[in-house]
Amino acid sequence: MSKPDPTTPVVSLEDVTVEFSDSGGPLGLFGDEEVVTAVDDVSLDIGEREIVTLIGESGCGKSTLGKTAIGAQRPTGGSVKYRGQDVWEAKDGNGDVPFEEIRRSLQIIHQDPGSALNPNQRVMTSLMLPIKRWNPDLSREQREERVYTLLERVGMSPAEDYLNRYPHQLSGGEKQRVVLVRAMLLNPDLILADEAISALDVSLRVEMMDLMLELQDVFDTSYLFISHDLSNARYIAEKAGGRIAVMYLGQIVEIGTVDEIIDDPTHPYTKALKWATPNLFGEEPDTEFPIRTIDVPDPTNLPDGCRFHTRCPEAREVCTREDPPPFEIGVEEHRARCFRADPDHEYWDSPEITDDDTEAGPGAGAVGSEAGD
Amino acid sequence: MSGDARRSVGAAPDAADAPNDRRDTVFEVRGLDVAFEMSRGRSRVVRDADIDIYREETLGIVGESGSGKSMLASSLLNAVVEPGVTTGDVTYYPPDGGDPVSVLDLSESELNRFRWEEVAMVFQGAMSSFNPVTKVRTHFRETLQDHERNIPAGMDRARDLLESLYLDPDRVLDSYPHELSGGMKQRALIALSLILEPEVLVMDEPTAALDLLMQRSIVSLLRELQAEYDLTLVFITHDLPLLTKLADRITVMYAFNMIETGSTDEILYNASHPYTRALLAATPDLNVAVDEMHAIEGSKPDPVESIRGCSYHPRCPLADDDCRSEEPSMFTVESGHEVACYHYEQAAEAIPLRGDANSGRGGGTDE
Amino acid sequence: MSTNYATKRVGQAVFTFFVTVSLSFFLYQAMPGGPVEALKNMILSQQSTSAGTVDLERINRLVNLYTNLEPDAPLYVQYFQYWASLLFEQDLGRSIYQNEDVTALIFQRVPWSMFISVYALVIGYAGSIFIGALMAFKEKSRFDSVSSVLMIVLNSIPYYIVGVVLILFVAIRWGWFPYGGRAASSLTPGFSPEYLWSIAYHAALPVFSMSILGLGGALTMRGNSVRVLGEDYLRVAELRGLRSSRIATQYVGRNAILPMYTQFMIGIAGVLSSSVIVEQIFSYPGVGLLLYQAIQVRDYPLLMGGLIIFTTVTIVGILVADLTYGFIDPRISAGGDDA
Amino acid sequence: MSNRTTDDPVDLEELFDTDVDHEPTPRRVQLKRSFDLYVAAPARVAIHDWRALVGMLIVGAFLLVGTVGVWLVEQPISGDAPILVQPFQDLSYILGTDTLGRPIGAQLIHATPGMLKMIFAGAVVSIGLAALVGVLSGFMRGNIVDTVLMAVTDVIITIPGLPLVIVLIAIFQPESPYVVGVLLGLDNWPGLARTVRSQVLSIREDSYVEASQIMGLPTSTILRRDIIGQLMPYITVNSALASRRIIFESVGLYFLGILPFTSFNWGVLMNLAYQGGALTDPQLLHWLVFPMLTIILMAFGLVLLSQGMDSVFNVRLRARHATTTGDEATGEE
Repeated sequence: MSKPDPTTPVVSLEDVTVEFSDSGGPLGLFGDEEVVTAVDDVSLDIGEREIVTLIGESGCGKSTLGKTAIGAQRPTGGSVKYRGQDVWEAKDGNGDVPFEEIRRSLQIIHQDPGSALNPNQRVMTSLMLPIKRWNPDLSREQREERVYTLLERVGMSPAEDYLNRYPHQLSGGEKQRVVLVRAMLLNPDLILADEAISALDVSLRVEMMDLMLELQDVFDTSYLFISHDLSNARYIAEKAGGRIAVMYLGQIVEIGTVDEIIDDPTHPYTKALKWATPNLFGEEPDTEFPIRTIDVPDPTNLPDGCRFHTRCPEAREVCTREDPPPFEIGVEEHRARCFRADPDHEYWDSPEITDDDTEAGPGAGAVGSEAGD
Repeated sequence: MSGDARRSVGAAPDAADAPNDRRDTVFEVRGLDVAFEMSRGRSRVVRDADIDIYREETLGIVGESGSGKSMLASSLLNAVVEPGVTTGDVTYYPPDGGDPVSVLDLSESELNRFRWEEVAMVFQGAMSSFNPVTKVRTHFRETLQDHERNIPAGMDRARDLLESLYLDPDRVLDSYPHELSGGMKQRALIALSLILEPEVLVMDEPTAALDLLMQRSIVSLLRELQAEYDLTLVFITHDLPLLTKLADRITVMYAFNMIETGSTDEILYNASHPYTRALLAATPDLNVAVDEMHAIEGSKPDPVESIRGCSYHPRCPLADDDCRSEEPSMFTVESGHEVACYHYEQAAEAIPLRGDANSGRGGGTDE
Repeated sequence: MSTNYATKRVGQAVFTFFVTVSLSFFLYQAMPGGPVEALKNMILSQQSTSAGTVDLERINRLVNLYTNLEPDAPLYVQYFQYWASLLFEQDLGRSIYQNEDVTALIFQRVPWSMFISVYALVIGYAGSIFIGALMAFKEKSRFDSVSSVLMIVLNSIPYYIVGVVLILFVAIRWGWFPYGGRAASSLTPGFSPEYLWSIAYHAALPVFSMSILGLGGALTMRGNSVRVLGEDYLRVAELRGLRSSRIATQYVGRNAILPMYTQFMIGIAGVLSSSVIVEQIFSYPGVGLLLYQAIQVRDYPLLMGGLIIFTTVTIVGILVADLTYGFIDPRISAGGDDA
Repeated sequence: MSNRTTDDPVDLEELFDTDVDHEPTPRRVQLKRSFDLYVAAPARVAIHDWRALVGMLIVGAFLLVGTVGVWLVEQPISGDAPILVQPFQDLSYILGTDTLGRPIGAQLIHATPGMLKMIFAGAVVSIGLAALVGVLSGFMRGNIVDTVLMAVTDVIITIPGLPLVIVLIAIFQPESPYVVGVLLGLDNWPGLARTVRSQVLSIREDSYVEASQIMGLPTSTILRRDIIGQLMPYITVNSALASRRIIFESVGLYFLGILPFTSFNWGVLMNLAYQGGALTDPQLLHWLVFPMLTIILMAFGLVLLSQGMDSVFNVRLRARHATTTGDEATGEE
């Protein structure tokens, strides 16, 4: 899915695969080793000052993909490059760019602000440690100054009051702002925001996203913004002119600009997500389920062919056999892993499947009949 | 039972002689207060709440975390956790004109019968609502047993319920809770909550931990169940968009007060409290242009320090001296739409919303 | 519970046994001057009747008889033979002083030690579960705080001091219970009610003093129960209008006791250990007393045999407890990583 | 403040220079704050918790006796005093004397340093090993190091401690209190190590540890600040409990005469009294009773201390008792 980009991307993932194996211990005589493929053959470029939002259901591998992108998770296949330098080669000591620099450049904001700060440390300590690590030449006063400046910048004023508190003395929104500041203090090139706003009240989410965008202007950071909520993803992506990538069971099934994904989704899964996103305004009379089964397949035993065929209302016989590659749609960067994106594909001649054909888990009853049209 | 002369309680007109336009009430809540004694002082987490819940409707209660909405829900079952103290009147009207029940005056054994038989509750920690060491089947059986119901008939009902929630009854019943996914557990819990055929189902953030598709599916299934079993639903959440897909009426809570109540359409298109309007504006929505969404100014009030006057005034653009000195009572915007704000008539002007322009996404919004 | 889990546990037990036996072998080697030198003097003094001739052949033969070690052979052969006699002949060597097979000596005594240990543990744990649960139900009450202090005090008294105090008052001053021996010597051993009663009567004081070891669990039980009382499923159970007896047993009880099961397993080792001291104080003829006597006369073969048997008993106990745990807690097969 | 439209990167240094409105915290304030956080607040918490207070007083008293007391009270020699003086009869021998005319009180005092050394060595060994093994294997979860360490731990957990220690004692005949302490400490660590490991595993689940790693903080800092820092309450609480265990076991072994007699020792005192027939002869009873009470008192102090430590390490309590951590406006949801 790589695209011609005027500049080298900050981070580029090529055919990245991440597998987790759960061995039965040293005496696992029965060898029932379970391999979970969290990320399967994903390619993605994140450009300078770009925002890519990654959406999908929990367990679809979006968090693993994110951590792989910032070099916190070693892929079992494929490569992760930071400005052209393979991250893991650098880590192993054979890179042109020192791993140190890569480490500093790729940062993270976690989902749960409650556990993102060391509970036994004052906010001050948590913020000072990373600057001390990366700017050892700064005096204590200079370091403090940076912390104060940035904290006031995110609206935590007077900074003095907040810095001397312990995390449990801050509200969720305040904690998350401290975490944002902590990441920004390293002046990173890419921040992985892993469900960074999901734990906040709905009314605080817009505020937090605005703050992230504001700091992006100052620090020229790119974001990989992970969310399970399409409307949040759309808000931040649209404000920054970014892209949305939709993940399902380890694969990016559709990627494109906000307009392409929100207004003109191609993949049935994206359509289902859009259906599932409730809106305040604008009526959606459609009460039919755009999926055939509610429950996600067992990730240790993924379906053959297209991953989504067990739930897809459009699935045909060919989908149970073949895994669709990413098809280009139009001239933009819009891609979808669905045969329906190819008007000449044999899909269109393939027989439709009935529900008896699919071996689905519990709750496999047909929900709604044909929701596609 | 002590609910003999409960009908004429509080400010409500005598329900027995209610005029025709008045709907059949299940719950009548008057002057409800929930308070906790804390080391830093007394904390009132529900303040003087009045509300009627009508039979077979879906009432949505929306508010931020810590706004008191869960406490309000728990008090419907007199189930506020210790050391919380619930005062006021909660009256339950059984179907077919049975004697009204004053829920807060029930004895322990009466309460044990009332709960789950009349009113069931599915609450926030649904993921851990099952005893981890017993099978799901046991949960159904013991509930039937302790309420002296016919077990085979009850288990048949359990199967029906599970099936209508798109679960494989045999597999789910024979599973231990940890063997089910979050969405399956949540649905199994909903089935469990309906096993004794309650009149009212109170749901406190039942979908918060679930994925979008599962959330939406459950909401759709709930609507079906409600129609099939003539349920009254009380649905509590901070997720306003989701609520609008389910609720007939919505009550908005802010800082332990009920500040606005009205039909879903009224709340969406004629919101009259500045907070409700700000909340609507702060909620990301696929059909609204991004530059029309704004964060709410200011921050949540401290739970212990009580604010003089209207609790929203420190954040409110319309606040004046009245708001600062005295708490507003409920004003009627329209029949069935009430709001606790002195300036409800100016709110729409001061905080514009493009809610009524439901013509899809606004154009030209990119950057 | 998966077969995998069971296999793993059994494998672990076998491995532990292997390590213990190897350990005892190497402890022999670690004795000052090695087993030969160390035992020589002892054997010489024992066999003083035939003294005068320091016949190395004979000494070596005796060392081999007592310890299963062949002093002249290379170390690996010794090791191998040590194992061989243990596995194929159940031979743990021979007691120097009592001049009997260690295996026979120990196996006469093991049931008695097991008897008092297991009883003590069960009583201690039953008591602490009961008290702990009660404290949790009455959390922050007067009963709770008084019992907490009482538990701290009890935790500060070593079991052998409890034993001494019991002997002093209950046995000597008041004469309510006998002490010394495992049954009245006037009775003939057998399954007669009198004899069984006498056994229980004699075991009472040792069991009671050892059960103090299990009482430490009361505070743990209290903590567990308090935690369970705060769990969502408990709240839902109350909302479901379940009977309080069911909630107390099936919900609070079961979930609070489960984590104590692991403690119980490790408790087996602790209580068995303590039998060395308790049996001596009460002159209760179990393995502990045997070991005590062995140590007084430096009867190394008996000591090593005791160590091996003690460990084996513990291994089996823990293994059984471990495997049954899977039946009690359905979650165990899902991954009992941090027990 | 915001200049949203600029396309060229804002110079960071400039940002940090332009917005200066903060004066560096003076050294004095910093010192005061450190003192408040690390000394004053814990002390205040301890004073408010009777268990911590009493525990510290008792343990402190023993430390004092073991160091200063030995200087003040002369080492007892046989024939110093009349034989078998009963307690509370004579002010010079307030706890009475034994059959050789040695004052019991002085013997107890002179036994204290040995006990303290033993406790110290034992606690250091058992807690040290437990922390080392637990942290290492938890931190290296899934690694071969973890597998090996846990296998070793599982093996040692199963070997009954006392019989093993007895065999070791029989072979090595240790006399130094340090060696005795180490031997006794050896059978105590595996259980602790397992718990430490599972605690480390749960701490590692917290995202701040991952954040520290991603921020490139050195492993030593992460171990010290994020992991050991969280384990401290657990380690301290268990040090006290391990100490209690060392006392119980060592005194028990001296009492039975399994450990070789050394000079003065509580267990030896009990042994002599017991062998002398203290159980049947009321004249000797005090000889047995006072060492027993001493042991119980010390253990009581340690148990109290361990329970009180729990609240001293509770960050919420500490923050509440600190004066410099800002106001009480908590963000607890």
